[in-house]
Amino acid sequence: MNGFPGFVLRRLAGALVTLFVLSVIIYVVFYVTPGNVAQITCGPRCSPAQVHQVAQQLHLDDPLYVRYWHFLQGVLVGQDYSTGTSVEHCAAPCLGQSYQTGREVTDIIWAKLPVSFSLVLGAMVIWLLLGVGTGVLSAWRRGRLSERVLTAVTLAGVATPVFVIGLVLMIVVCGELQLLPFPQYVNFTDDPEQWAWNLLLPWLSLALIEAAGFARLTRASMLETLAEDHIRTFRAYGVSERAVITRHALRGATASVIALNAVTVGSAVGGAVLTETLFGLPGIGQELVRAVKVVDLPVVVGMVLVTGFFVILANAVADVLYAAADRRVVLA
Amino acid sequence: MSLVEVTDLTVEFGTLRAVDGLSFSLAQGAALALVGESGSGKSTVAGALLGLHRGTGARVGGSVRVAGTDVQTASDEELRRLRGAKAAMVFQDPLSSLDPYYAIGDQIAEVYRVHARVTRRAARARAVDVLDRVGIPDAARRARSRPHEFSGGMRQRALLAMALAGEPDLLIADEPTTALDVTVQAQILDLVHALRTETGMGLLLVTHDVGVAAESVDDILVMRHGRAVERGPVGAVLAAPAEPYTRELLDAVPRVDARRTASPATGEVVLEATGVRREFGRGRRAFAAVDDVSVTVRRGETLGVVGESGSGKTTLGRMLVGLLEPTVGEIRYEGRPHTGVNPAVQMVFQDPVSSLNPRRSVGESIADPLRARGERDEERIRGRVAELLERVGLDRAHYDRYPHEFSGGQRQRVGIARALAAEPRALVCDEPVSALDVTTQAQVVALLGELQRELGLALVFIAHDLAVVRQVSDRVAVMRRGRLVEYGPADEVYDSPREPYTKQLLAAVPALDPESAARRRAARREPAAA
Amino acid sequence: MSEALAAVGTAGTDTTVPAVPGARQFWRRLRQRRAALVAAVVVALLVLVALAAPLLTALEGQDPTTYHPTLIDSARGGVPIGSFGGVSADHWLGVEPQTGRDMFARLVYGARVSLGVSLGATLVQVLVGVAMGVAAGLGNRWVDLVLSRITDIFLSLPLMIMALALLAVVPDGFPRPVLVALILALVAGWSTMAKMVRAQTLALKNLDYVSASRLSGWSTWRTAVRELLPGLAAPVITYAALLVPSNISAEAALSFLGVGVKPPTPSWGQMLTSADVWYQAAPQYLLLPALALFVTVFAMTVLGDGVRVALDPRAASRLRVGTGRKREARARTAVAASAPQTVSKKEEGA
Amino acid sequence: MRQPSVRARRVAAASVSLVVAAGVAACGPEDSDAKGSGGDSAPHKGGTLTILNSQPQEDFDPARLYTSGGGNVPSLVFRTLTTRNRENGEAGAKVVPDLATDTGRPNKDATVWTYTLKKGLKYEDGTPITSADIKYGIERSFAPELSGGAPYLRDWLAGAADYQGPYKDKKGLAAIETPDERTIVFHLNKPEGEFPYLATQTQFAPVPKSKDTGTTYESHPVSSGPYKVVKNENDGEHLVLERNPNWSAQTDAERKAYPDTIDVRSGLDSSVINQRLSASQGADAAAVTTDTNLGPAELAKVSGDRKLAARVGTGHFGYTNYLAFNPKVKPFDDPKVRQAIAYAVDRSSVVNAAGGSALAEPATTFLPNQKSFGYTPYDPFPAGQAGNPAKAKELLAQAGYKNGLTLTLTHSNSKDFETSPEIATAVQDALKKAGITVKLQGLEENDYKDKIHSVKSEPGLFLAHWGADWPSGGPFLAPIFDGRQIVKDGANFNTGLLNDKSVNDEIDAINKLTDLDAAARRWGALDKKIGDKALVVPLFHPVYKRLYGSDVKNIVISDWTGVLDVSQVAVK
Repeated sequence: MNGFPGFVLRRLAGALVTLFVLSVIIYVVFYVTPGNVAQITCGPRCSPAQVHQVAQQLHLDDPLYVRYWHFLQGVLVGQDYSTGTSVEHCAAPCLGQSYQTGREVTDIIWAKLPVSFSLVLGAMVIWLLLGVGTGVLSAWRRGRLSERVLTAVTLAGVATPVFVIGLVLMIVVCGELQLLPFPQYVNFTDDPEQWAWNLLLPWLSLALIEAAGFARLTRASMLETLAEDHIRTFRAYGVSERAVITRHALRGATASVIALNAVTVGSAVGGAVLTETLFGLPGIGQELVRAVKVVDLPVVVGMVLVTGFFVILANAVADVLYAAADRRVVLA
Repeated sequence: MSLVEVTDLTVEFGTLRAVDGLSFSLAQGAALALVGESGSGKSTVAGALLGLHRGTGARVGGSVRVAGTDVQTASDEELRRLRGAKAAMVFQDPLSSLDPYYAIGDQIAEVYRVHARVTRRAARARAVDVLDRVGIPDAARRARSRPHEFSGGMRQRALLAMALAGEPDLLIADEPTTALDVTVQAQILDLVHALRTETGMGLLLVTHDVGVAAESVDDILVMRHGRAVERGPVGAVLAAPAEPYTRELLDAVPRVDARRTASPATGEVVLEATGVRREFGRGRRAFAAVDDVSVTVRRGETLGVVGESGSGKTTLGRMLVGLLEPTVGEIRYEGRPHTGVNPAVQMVFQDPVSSLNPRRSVGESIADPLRARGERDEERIRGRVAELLERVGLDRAHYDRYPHEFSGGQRQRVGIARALAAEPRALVCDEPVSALDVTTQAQVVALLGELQRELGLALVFIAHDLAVVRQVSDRVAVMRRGRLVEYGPADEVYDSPREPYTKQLLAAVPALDPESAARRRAARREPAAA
Repeated sequence: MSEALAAVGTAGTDTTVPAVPGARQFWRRLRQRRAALVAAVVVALLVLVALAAPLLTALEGQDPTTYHPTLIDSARGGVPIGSFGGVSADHWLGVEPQTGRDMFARLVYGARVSLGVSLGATLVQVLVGVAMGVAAGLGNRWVDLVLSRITDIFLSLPLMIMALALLAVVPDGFPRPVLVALILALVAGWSTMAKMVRAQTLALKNLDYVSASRLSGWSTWRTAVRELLPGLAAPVITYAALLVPSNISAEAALSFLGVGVKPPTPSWGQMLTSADVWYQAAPQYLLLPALALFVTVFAMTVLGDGVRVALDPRAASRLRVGTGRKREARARTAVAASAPQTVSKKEEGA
Repeated sequence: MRQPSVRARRVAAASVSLVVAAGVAACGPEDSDAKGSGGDSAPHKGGTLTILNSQPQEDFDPARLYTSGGGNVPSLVFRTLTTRNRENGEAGAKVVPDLATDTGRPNKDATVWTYTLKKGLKYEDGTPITSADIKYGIERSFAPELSGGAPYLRDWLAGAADYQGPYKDKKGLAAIETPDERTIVFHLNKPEGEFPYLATQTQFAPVPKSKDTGTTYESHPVSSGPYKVVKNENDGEHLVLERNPNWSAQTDAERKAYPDTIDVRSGLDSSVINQRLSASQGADAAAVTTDTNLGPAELAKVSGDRKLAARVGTGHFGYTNYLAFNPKVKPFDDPKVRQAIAYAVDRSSVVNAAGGSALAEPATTFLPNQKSFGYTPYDPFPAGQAGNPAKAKELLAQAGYKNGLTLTLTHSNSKDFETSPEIATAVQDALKKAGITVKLQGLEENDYKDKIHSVKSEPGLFLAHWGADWPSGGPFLAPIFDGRQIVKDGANFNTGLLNDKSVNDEIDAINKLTDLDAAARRWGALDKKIGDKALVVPLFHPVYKRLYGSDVKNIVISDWTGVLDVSQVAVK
């Protein structure tokens, strides 16, 4: 297989293998993790008999491989489950039901994804503006005071954990200055304006962490580009310094910035745990931490598969974009 | 008033004086070549004409006037008006001299709009126009291509188009053909010549290749260590050099018509390739870099392999030493099929920079084959390495030096010493001198010849330079697109080539004599027209 | 997986040109960069502080675990009594709210954990990443495929989640800082390093001097160690300098999730975690560890940059973004005045 | 045991228990402000009350909820046979009728309890509430699909031990009779004088069988209370409750239901909740929280601001944090060692670690310091405020540890402050003075729970805590000290493994009493008697301080839940 379709197919096959192994790893790890799932689900004061009933109900007594087989079956052909009063069908790809709430994992994922996306995509705009802007400025103004200040600011972003930045931002901006309401997730479809206002601080906090990476990358690639021969060509033809920087040097940095961006977005969809927790955004990351703590295995597996999927997708997208942006690269 | 007036130009980088009191002038429409080896400061002069040293920390003294602009005192704005509009520059490496991310037409349009207040659309039309003039077929469509979609020659044409766009009075060409194949080089030189006659612009050609200068200019200025050594009409200087350095330079240039003193090519066959084919890539993207090639090398004999880029000569060389396995066919060493590397078959690489590990002393690099063979006695190793260093013309005491402390020629000698350490019976030299200055080239070639005679080595000499190959080879294999085009005794191939491709190659080699150069240019034009 | 990612990892370093001219040059170049030198001194000081923590606290006469209930106002949530968080001759940087433990002692002991964990994790990431990357780069198609797939899987594992799960699995007796470092290192970080190293290896293994080593008769393994590893130093060090701060942050994040190093062992991340709510009532409690963290990350980054530049001789010329760069650089190195005329290498086939 | 979420420090996600902190509340008798701010004028009806919580109302099925007194938010939707008295302080610890006309009519030995429903009770859809619905609601709670509630129904109802709920067992529970639509009779397997307390739990809320949808019922449970669920997003992360038109104040003396709408937002970080309440900006002015306390840092800030301090409600919920021993593990088999540790403990350090004197009160009794529990002050091993290391050393020497000893203290790594590392380090620091070297064994929350609640793996010394299911000594002492409640193959809470006949007999005797005041006094006496055995070292009782928005009026904080009662508040 060659060319773009071949590339997509190879990536897809690779992704499936990766996701499969990922689900096995999660099953095994959480199998050996302490925590009596049935007891946790049943409640702390449940009697052994009751715990046993719950374990049966959730198939927790089956051997690991049987449980995993059920999971696979659900993914491939779907499965039926009982709500007590009726039997429901969970269509393939069915990731099972939460031990805790009985909700279908796919439903939970669909509910959480928009939140995580809202957070990450908005933050992306800010980190790109901030990071690339800083990078351009610091490549341009190398060694000057403005560059050092900017670099220090972005580094402070890396150095300070998000929960500190976020909380201090909230205390100052929402509490003391009362410039913004305390963030509270609003669906984009309900009220786009409120959606944006409420997410502004989470966006900023998340973006501040990532911006420094983009600043560094932009600066490094721009300096690399500026040292290249074609820059000399344009200077030798009287093209102004501004045009050289913005048109040529920055263009040289775009491929790697786009690639880093795709990868960052991919990992942040499920990885912005702390930001989601701090700001109370009901996204994938927050749900994952909750599920891990109560050993809600179906939810954990489902969420990890989703986040893993996005990481893999992001890497593939990064490659495609990188190749598209830098036509010299051939997809392999 | 002359187009260029350089008086007492000095350029210093830190403590290094790259250009030292150089003066010259160039009349409207005239052509001057700055010729010199690396480090002679010739490119620095070219840059100084456009004020490119401004803001780089280099100290520039003397005065430079180009097309009425005093480059030294001009404001940034005035300098920008000079660049591209009155004097345009063409650089050595056409690939890296163009922005890989933009279409070629757009890049030309961009620089055109710096000087001409025209609309974007008009600038694009202009770009297509000049691309067409430099001979890019289907210019309107190709203007939308990016540099990597162009071949090397087309890129250099595009750079020339960029220079033409602003209708400059002066074209500064800095090694414009160095990175190109010989046939392409001829085409570009022809194009420059044609454009000059057409537009009447002046030309300042910077080159290390006397042959290129001979083809292109009226006057020549030979530079060394930042100073002018000799200057005058190109015919006169080349025919009767006044200065010893000029003479030395000219003598070192290999001539394609010089016969080689016969060598006793009678030994047994050391290395043999039979019907080898090597593919790269898989599936539909697979292509054969070398296809059905059979060659033999005998003891004490030199096989020259010539070809342009992409001809498969390096792949063939790597198969011969066992760094690559043939897909089809086999490599025989002393009659027996052999796979994998073999200390008895060594290689000398093209790039003296990348062929030595910069982090290891040269002595250690040379000692590698000894140690790999199991030698443990440090004293014996040092002794043998010292001997080898001496043998290749270096100092015994250089054992502990690092590669960067050596010049290119010296590094190539180290590479040869390392190959010799393995006590090889065959030596494959892949473009061993193409990265070297001509004078150095001659020395390395001489060393190889000496070693061959002394040790009875079977040599494979791979190069793109037909003249060098002729100088060293007993037999010659001409390759093109992976296949053997012509294969036979050197004199036969060079003096009475059978294949049209060989003829074409030979016709493209620049001649040192301007008159014969003009003749050959005319000859080249005929088949092109036909 | 992502070649682009690998490219990102190497941005700012050089992919193919081997350029390190030996240790002496390296140190000379590093010394020329004042900022890097200052950063190196700062990092050295931090490491020294961490190593000498018991001495420093003995000098102050405090230790990081003793409670001082009398120095805090119990009725007001345990806010330190006195100005600047209870700064006094006995407590140089004041005391911690709620417990009255000595801030200076906790800060210097915290340096041990934070630096130890981040440097240790970085070390493991480098070792594993380089081993995997080199093996994938040098191995045949199948080795490459399998190793790359493994790398992908680890790249997709969510760090926080695996940390939460794994920290619960491992027996309590295992030294916690070591465990945290290992989890940081093994779950995350190394995979990107491996990708980058693989890309570098693929580029380096076709270099002539690597071929020459093979022609000398050395085995692939020996060639890898002698010829490849030194060439990987520059990009690896550069990337490692980026990993250190991210490991420090990750340690802090684990503390936030309640699975970092265990009390009473102090770490900066843990201090920050408990301090953020005190931002209004006892600001110095938050500011001190935040400052320590910032200084560390800043110094590490500047040092990393300096090392990268010092390792890359071309970078010296990059300092000035002008034309004539090549000539200038060439002029500097062309001591013997016979530097090569660079002819672009005519690549054939491969 | 209820696990109220007394979260001073934030915990990243759900604090592991299933139990949602819906109904933690107890009173603020010494906080006169609490009542004062309630208002001089009549409370305003209407408006929207916002509830900012950290724990989502994941379980909203009355069968699955584990509440004390019916919970806070659930109590707005579910009415139960009895309920807690919605009054400030001590009075709030009493049981009062809700759906029923009285708190229950026992037979002579308190093994049969009969209730009669009020007239005119309706669901949100207007259909009448019948006694069969209450029976069905209780039966549902036995289904393994809907597990999660308190254990008492299974333990107390005759023949209920193996019942698996109405989905598997269509015959139903014979122990509950519904002779007519308004009468319901419970048959217990032993005397239980505190049955009226149990009848406050949400399992006693009616569930119409025709509307039961099993595990999905919780997304829209049918309301019998003043509000109905109109929105339930993300498993209770965002709930909107609106007035239930079919609820009548005439049949409900307890719930005031002033606001028209209740908007519950959860999944919030606890420090953010407190920041929002203190800023009290926009809709947050009419906001309260039902699960987030002020932490020490916030308290430090609030105490410096009189305006803010006036918006703090203080309450006490029956709760004790203690050091627990496993006397089967050496050296804790020696009472002298246990006593030495009790003497060595520095309660002021522990209190500081728990947030300072405003957020924790030093405890020497196992029972909470409230009258309804029968609180009887005692201190068998007086350690004073800062501990008595000298006495401890003396006891250790008697026990044969002249040169001190080394112990391991097991605790949870969860940052919930009750069992947190901070408390453990405070204990560690205090015992050091008595020559005891304490090694800390911090476990992940699940691991910690598995270990301390398993007879097989129970550590020798660990941090533990216990909260009241209702404000009485019964559910506080029996699970911990009743020898017949030792569970060998499951979750065991009698961590001292005490099986003392005299204690068991006294528990049985008190359970027979239907005079709850008399029972309380005897619980107090029993607590003192057990306290002498030094099986636990009580450390502190937490104090709940919670901010509420500036527009929130009519603050009622009972001793039952310790937090302000959302059914009572009005918003301006």
